[in-house]
Amino acid sequence: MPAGFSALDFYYILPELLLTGGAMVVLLLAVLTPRNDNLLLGVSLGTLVASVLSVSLFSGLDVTAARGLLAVDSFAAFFKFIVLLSAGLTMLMSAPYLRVEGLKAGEYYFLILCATLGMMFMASGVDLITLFIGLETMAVSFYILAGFLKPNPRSNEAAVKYFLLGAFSLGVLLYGMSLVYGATGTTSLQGIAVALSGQSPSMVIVLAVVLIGAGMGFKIAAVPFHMWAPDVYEGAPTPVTAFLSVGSKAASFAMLLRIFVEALPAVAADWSALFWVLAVLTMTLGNIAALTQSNLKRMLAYSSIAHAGYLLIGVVVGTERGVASMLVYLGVYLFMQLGAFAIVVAMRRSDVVGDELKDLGGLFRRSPAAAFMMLLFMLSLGGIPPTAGFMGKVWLFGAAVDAGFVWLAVIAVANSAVSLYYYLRVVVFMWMHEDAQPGSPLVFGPAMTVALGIAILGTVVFGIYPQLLFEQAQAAAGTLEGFSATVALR
Amino acid sequence: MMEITPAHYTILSAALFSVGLIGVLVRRNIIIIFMAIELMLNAVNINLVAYANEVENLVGQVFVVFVIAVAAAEAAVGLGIILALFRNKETVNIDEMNVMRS
Amino acid sequence: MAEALAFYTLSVLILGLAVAVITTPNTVHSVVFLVLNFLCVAVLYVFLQAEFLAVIQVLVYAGGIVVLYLFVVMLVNLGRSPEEHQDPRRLGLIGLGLSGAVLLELAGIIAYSYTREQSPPVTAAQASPVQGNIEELGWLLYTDYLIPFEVASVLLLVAMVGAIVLARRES
Amino acid sequence: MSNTANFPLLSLIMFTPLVGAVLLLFVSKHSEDTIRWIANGFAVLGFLVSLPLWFWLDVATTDWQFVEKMDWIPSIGAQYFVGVDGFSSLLILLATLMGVIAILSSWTAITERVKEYYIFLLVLQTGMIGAFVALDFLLFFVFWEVMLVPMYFLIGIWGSSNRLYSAIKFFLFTLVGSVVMLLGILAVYFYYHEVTGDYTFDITKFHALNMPFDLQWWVFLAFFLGFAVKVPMFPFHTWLPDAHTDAPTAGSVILAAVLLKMGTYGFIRFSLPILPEATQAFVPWVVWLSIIGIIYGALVAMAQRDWKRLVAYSSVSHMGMVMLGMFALTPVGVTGSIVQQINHGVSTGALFLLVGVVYERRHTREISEYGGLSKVMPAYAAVFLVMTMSSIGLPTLNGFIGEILILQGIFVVNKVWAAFAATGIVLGAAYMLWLYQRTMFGTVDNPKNEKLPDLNLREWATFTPLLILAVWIGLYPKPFLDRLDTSVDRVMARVNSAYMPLNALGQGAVEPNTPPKVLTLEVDSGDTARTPVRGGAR
Amino acid sequence: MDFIWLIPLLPGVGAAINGLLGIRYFSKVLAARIACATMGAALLLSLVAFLELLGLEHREHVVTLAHWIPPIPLETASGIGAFEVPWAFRLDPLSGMMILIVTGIGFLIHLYSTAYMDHEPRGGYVRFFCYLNLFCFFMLTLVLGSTFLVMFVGWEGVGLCSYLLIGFWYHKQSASDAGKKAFIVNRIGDFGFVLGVFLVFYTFGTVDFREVAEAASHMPVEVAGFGVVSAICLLLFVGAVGKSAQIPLYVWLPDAMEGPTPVSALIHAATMVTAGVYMVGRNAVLFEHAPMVMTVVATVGALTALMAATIGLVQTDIKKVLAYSTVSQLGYMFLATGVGAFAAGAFHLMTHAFFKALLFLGSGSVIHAMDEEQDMKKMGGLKYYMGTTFITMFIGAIAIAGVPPFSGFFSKDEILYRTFLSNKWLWGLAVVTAGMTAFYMFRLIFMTFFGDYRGPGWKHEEHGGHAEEHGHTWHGPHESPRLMTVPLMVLAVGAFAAGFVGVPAALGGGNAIEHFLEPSFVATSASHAGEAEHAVAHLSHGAELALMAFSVLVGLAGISLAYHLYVRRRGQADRLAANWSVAHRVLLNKYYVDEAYGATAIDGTMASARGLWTVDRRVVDGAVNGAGWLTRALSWVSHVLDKYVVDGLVNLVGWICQEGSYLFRRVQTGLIQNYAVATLFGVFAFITMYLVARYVGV
Repeated sequence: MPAGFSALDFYYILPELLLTGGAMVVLLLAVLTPRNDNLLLGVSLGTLVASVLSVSLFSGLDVTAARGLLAVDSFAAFFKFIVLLSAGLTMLMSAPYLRVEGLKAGEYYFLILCATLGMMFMASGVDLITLFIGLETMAVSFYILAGFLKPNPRSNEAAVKYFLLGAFSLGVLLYGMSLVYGATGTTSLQGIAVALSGQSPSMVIVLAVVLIGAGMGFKIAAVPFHMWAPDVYEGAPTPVTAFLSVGSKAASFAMLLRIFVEALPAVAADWSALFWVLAVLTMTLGNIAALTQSNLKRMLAYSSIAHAGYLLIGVVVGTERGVASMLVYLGVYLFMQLGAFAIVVAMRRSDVVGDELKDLGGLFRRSPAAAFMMLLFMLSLGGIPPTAGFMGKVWLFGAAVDAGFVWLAVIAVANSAVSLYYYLRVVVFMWMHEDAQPGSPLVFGPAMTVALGIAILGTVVFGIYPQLLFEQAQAAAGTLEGFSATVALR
Repeated sequence: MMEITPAHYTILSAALFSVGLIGVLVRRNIIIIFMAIELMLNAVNINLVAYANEVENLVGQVFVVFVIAVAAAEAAVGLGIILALFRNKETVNIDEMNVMRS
Repeated sequence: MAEALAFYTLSVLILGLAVAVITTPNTVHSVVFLVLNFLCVAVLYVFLQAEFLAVIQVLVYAGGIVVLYLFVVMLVNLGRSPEEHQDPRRLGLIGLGLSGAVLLELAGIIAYSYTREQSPPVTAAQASPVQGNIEELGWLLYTDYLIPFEVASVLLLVAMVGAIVLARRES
Repeated sequence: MSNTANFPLLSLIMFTPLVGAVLLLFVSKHSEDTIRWIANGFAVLGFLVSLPLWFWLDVATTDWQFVEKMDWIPSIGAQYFVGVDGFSSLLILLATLMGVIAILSSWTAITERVKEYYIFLLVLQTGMIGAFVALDFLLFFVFWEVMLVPMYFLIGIWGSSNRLYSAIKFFLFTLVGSVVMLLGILAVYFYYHEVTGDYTFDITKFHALNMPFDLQWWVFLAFFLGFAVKVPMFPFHTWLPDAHTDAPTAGSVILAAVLLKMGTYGFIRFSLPILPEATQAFVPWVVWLSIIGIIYGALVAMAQRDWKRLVAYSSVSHMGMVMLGMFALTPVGVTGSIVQQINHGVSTGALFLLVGVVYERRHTREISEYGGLSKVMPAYAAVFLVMTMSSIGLPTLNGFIGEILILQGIFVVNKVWAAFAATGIVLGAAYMLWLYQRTMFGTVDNPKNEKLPDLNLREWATFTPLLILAVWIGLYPKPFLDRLDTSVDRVMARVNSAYMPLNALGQGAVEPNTPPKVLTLEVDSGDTARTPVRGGAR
Repeated sequence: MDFIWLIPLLPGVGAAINGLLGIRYFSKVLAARIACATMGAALLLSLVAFLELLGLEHREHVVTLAHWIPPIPLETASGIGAFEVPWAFRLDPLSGMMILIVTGIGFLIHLYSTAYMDHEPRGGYVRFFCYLNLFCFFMLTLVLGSTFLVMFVGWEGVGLCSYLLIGFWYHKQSASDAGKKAFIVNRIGDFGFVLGVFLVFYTFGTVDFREVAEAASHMPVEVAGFGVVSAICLLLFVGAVGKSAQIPLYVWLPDAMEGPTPVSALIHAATMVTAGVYMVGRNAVLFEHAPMVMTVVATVGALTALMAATIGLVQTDIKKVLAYSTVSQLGYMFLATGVGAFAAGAFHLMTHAFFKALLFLGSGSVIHAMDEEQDMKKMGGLKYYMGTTFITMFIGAIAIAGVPPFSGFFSKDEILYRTFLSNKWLWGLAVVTAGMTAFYMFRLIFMTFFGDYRGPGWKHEEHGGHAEEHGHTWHGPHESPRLMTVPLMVLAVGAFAAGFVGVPAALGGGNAIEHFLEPSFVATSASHAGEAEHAVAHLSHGAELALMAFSVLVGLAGISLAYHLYVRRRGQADRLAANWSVAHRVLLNKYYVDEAYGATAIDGTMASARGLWTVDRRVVDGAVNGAGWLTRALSWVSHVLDKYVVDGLVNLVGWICQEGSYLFRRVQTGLIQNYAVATLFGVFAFITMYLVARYVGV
């Protein structure tokens, strides 16, 4: 162990270590017992659970570890919960999918765990290098996962698109980071904030803001950096799409918040304006483009773009309330989006792809439970009470109103109305159309049942009693703000 | 003009970055596009190294190490993807990859 | 003066080779130009007192990555040129124009910043227990940046697994 | 607060239908009659448990009654806070009654997907009641939006030809309005926090809040959009004819009788008392929109060939009248407005039921398809006549009381407005009588109409309560008017101090500069005894 | 006397019983009995009440049952008052007289109807009685109501019943059209009425007649200007115009003859249409304070009287003649009230109720006898077949023609006298009208009962053929059954004798009715209004008698002219109209004073009458229909507006969204490099945005 490093540093990264270890075990098991899917799933889930438990060990803590490269605070914990939960749900819904598609579970779960690992570093990193390496770990995993259906040209294409554009945007992001480093001489977020405080921001920093914004905008699929998203979402294996749209997005938002709120408060006015435009463009284009989609995954892709737009409101606002409401929204988004994708996964059977809107036709007759759950997810995505999506929207828009971004709130509100049009189209297909195929009713395996159960539980419970989520989000946002506040004091 | 400042390196880097950009945007061979992306990453590296030199700490260089590592990882994965794609479509022309659109 | 001369020579080489990379119709030529480009960059690193980087630039890039490229180029060698088919909707020219515009903006802002604005604050070099670039870098990597370093190793593992998964021919 | 009695009456009323809905989930969808019996049973039960609202309501007190209050989302200050006054108790009773009627009227009309149908109706019922009892703004909004979904399904699944379009139109229109309203709610919420340091959605506290005019102005606009779409006021009404026309009978009945009242309820409960100055400033605008609505709705109704659409447009006209009375900002006008809300529920609800009766028999709503029904369905014609007369405000029937109060209330404010509005009396008679003539009078030209059976016992059961109500309110509205006394006072105290001296209700107004501590004490002092305001007056 | 609320309620109960149970279950006889019994009871109660009223010193009794609308605070002209409406009924001389008329004539007509409507199937029969009872309920509420709004209950209610009864034979398009027209035109009047009521409340803070009168009596008479009282009166008068079929809202009444004849007699002659007159009389104090409106009332009355009379001259439908006659007579009543002779108006109201009900019932008897034939051209000589009907109708005609000592003479003469005192021009119009009235009434009598039988079918049948033109066998004109003739006889007695309650002083009478009614027309506490009435100038008895004689002469002239044209020289009128015979033109010229029209006067009158009839049909009615058409057109325009503009805007937004969606889909080309270009464009745009913001300074 090198000097200056203590065991404590490794203690603080216990969740990550557990995750890494678990991933290695999964990889080994994949070689040793390649066809034992259930075991692999069990080990992977166990890893996640262990990780979750170890994350909760540090609840309430607000320290930096690993020589100031990682923060162990409520903000990180919140995002770690989110990404771990989304990874878990993704795995649960993957189990039947992998069977239908005949995919190798070992590598798949390994990659998911590694992606999760990357996300966790994105959530807790407080240094550009940590954040960057976490981002890449996640991204590379996803490049592979997107192309996991090798015989499927769509999956290939999705992988190519995601990969090329991801690499391209990585270049842009890194260029921005290099400019920041050049201007401040450090990669530590705290250091950057200190270096920038008390001077008028130079144009180089603004340039860096734009470039980093573009790079992060790519990851969260903000318009106009979103164009990969629909194609990739459509082509990638459905559970991967789900994970991409939730886990990757959440982690990217964590990183985005870390960079902009913690490192660049000096140019807050500039990036706030940038994200204002991005938010408006993203939600509007996302929603409008979703209106006429006939492919369910593609529609959900646009919907997820639109949701990124809503989430950006929290960034624009930039206040503690804004961040908190954004976290709340991410929390509920996790359940509803994954739930919706879980239904799409469940539609996939050996003979049916099930991701076209018309495949949902008459779903109500085939499987009332699935139709009902999908209804709840759609309503939640549209922000109709008593689902969690409503509570999320209320707080997000409320934060905007509170901070005086009334027009942003109005645009968001109008957008959420537009969005209901296509969410309701899904409902129309399920409930008011005739059977697409008079197939047998949908069968949920145990894993899928658990996944859907968790998703629906989250969607409904947080819709009716969101107190828990609110508390956690507020605490998390508090630590993020507190960090930058201490910077300001120094 | 004769004194080489970090600005010179930065502008070189910007130019290299732009060449990379152009390569990404205009070529149709995926492999070449990928190489153009490597050029962009190199531009970043030049930047980082130049700044590290200027601010007299090595963080920039550490950063470059990671960038190179990432570039290597991406190259491996990217080329794997290209191979998988090629098996299916018998092409590396990027314009033929638009099964999914609108 | 010599520094300037070397810089400009290298710059011309780097940019020229880069342009060659993206303009050569032949993929193999392109790869060769890329290697040369990387080598020139490595030389530039030496000028910037980053000897370790220069070394890994040669080892990793020129030695590793580019060889990988060559393999792939060989593997996917096709009968027909990859550039044969062109989609009419592609926005190549606009991309060219935008790249140029962005370059102008980048260069303009940087030049302007360095001439008009104060130079960025220079943080004092961290007191480091070792001397020499390579040692110092090694020290940093294995102390302060140990965790990212470990993560990078995971990343490389992921890439390895991924490459195998993707490139493996299904039986 | 009186009438608490440690018994969660309001929750019981609210959740009884929901319990029914949940119960229905576990009934096999093939045993349709069981489903019908359960649904009807729970609807009746829901009505019965709401009856204490009529008998136990203390008409003299200005306090909120049957209050239940507990924390819901403490971190944002939202509470489960419900309670009623005379106004909302009447609307709840209307909702529970119309629920019974709507569910009963569907017995034979709905033969497909029976189970879901009743589940949606019952959920809708809960949503409506919840919105009427909520005294927490967020809670209100939740229920307000919850209503959309079942209604959407009712129209979209069991509706007629153009149902999908109508359903989505209904949904989106209402939604757009309500989300903008949500922004207004949030603005009030944050302003309250700014002034007092407390986060709360407590309406009773908002009722004592004095906001600066500029903010009020904007918030009013936001509320207005939300409520006006629901009312619906011209020019936000276009969803209504479509929704009504394509909805199944029970849906139309509920929509007309209760759902539209949400908008007017919102105005009286929220816009007027929370935003008094803005309300006053907007009076001319709203009044003119209402007048346009009255005349325009009537004129468009006249041009309709579709029976249901005609009734739907008549709703636009009538609700214009309701809005007009409200924005007279006089006790008589507001009272009239509330009475007219109930009247509209009774008479238009009945008219939709009536259309449903023949639609079920003939499956067409084209007026030209009918004619001479008096001959074949005399009882039907008689009921239709009474409801037509109720709708056009014939004295001794309910519509008259509302109209006369509204017009008198607005007359003392502005004679020109009253004169314009009163033209609605003439136009209303014109289109309703013409409809009556075209459908009921003349010879039975259409052979399909010759054998139509007259009202059966079940249909009588749906109409009887409405007929009784129509006559009761027409002849002896005093019990209803008495209940509205304090509710109207509460509004008047805020918007029109000419009638109620400020703070007559004992509510300390929140001044922007008052220190938070003192203020919260004062605002919270809801339990202190308050003197009845115009004790001697009635 | 606290039972007076029972008077309206009894027929109401009858209607409720028949309506709820009768239509389905009762036999004809039972239903008729219930209806007649309730009406009879109401009549008895009315008589009792009336007698008790005579014994009261103040001649007034108010019964308040309950609060209808409890007090609610509302701003008035004098501060915040309380809007409050009790269910209150008031018996005073005017309403006392009215309830007697309504219950009395109503009862007779009930009786009459039991026979007249016998052809109806059971359901319709019971329904008819239900409506009739309901009408009486509302009419009695109208007259007994102690506040404007209770009166309005009756006011609208009778409109409803009128609607239902006109459209009783709803399968006839014309009948249902007429019913609808009646209701809607009435509603136009009501529009004015309610606004008037609102203004009353705003001005006086109450809607109670007595309190309003009290308050009004303290206000100055608006001689010079058009003040608030004038506005109230004008608005109320609009209501009266609608209800009592005056210019320009009279158009519904002739059409209303589509209803069964007893209905015409009861509603459209004796009771409902007089509600306007009653209402103006009820608010005498108010109107007296608005002299300008009084002038308007008188003028409208006189013009209506004249115009309707001229139209009546040429009608051949027996009921239409009577209808125009009713309009004309109502004009008379308004003329009376307009010149301040409220008592005279009420007096005429009463006598008119008798003779017009008589005439209508008689015509009903005739129609009944002629098997639903209403065209007088197809009648004639009926006096040989139906003596009772003939005699009673003849009495009615004499009464309306103003021949002493029949009732019409006294009431009409009182009006003429008071008009003469007030306005000579109006008097002139009134006299002309009186002459015409006599003419057309006797034209009716002569055409119907005198001369040869001109009817169809039956003669043919008598000669052996057995025509089955109608559903049932018709055995030729015949006297109606006893149940119909008895009411005729009773009414004939009334038509003869009713005038004796108002014998003027000039003829040695005491004008009892005027003194009896007077308390109703003054405010109790303030006598100066009453004084104003007393201050009306008087003519000497001699002059009064001369006027009387003149009007009688005019009436007789009319009768003789009719006799001349329709009996002595039968067919002359037709030939006149056809050939424009010079001789008769000269003869007839004497009737009219206008020398300028010379030889063509009667023809001109005829022509103008016909023209007016045309005008009435085409223009006035046309205007009404035109207004209807305009409304429809407007409604269609609104409909189109709603569909394409208001809704169109909404759909436009949807369309834009959708097109936008397609546009974005087109951008989504699937080409990776285009996506990269978009990204780059984003970067470029943002950098440019900041550059512009920073260095250009936006």
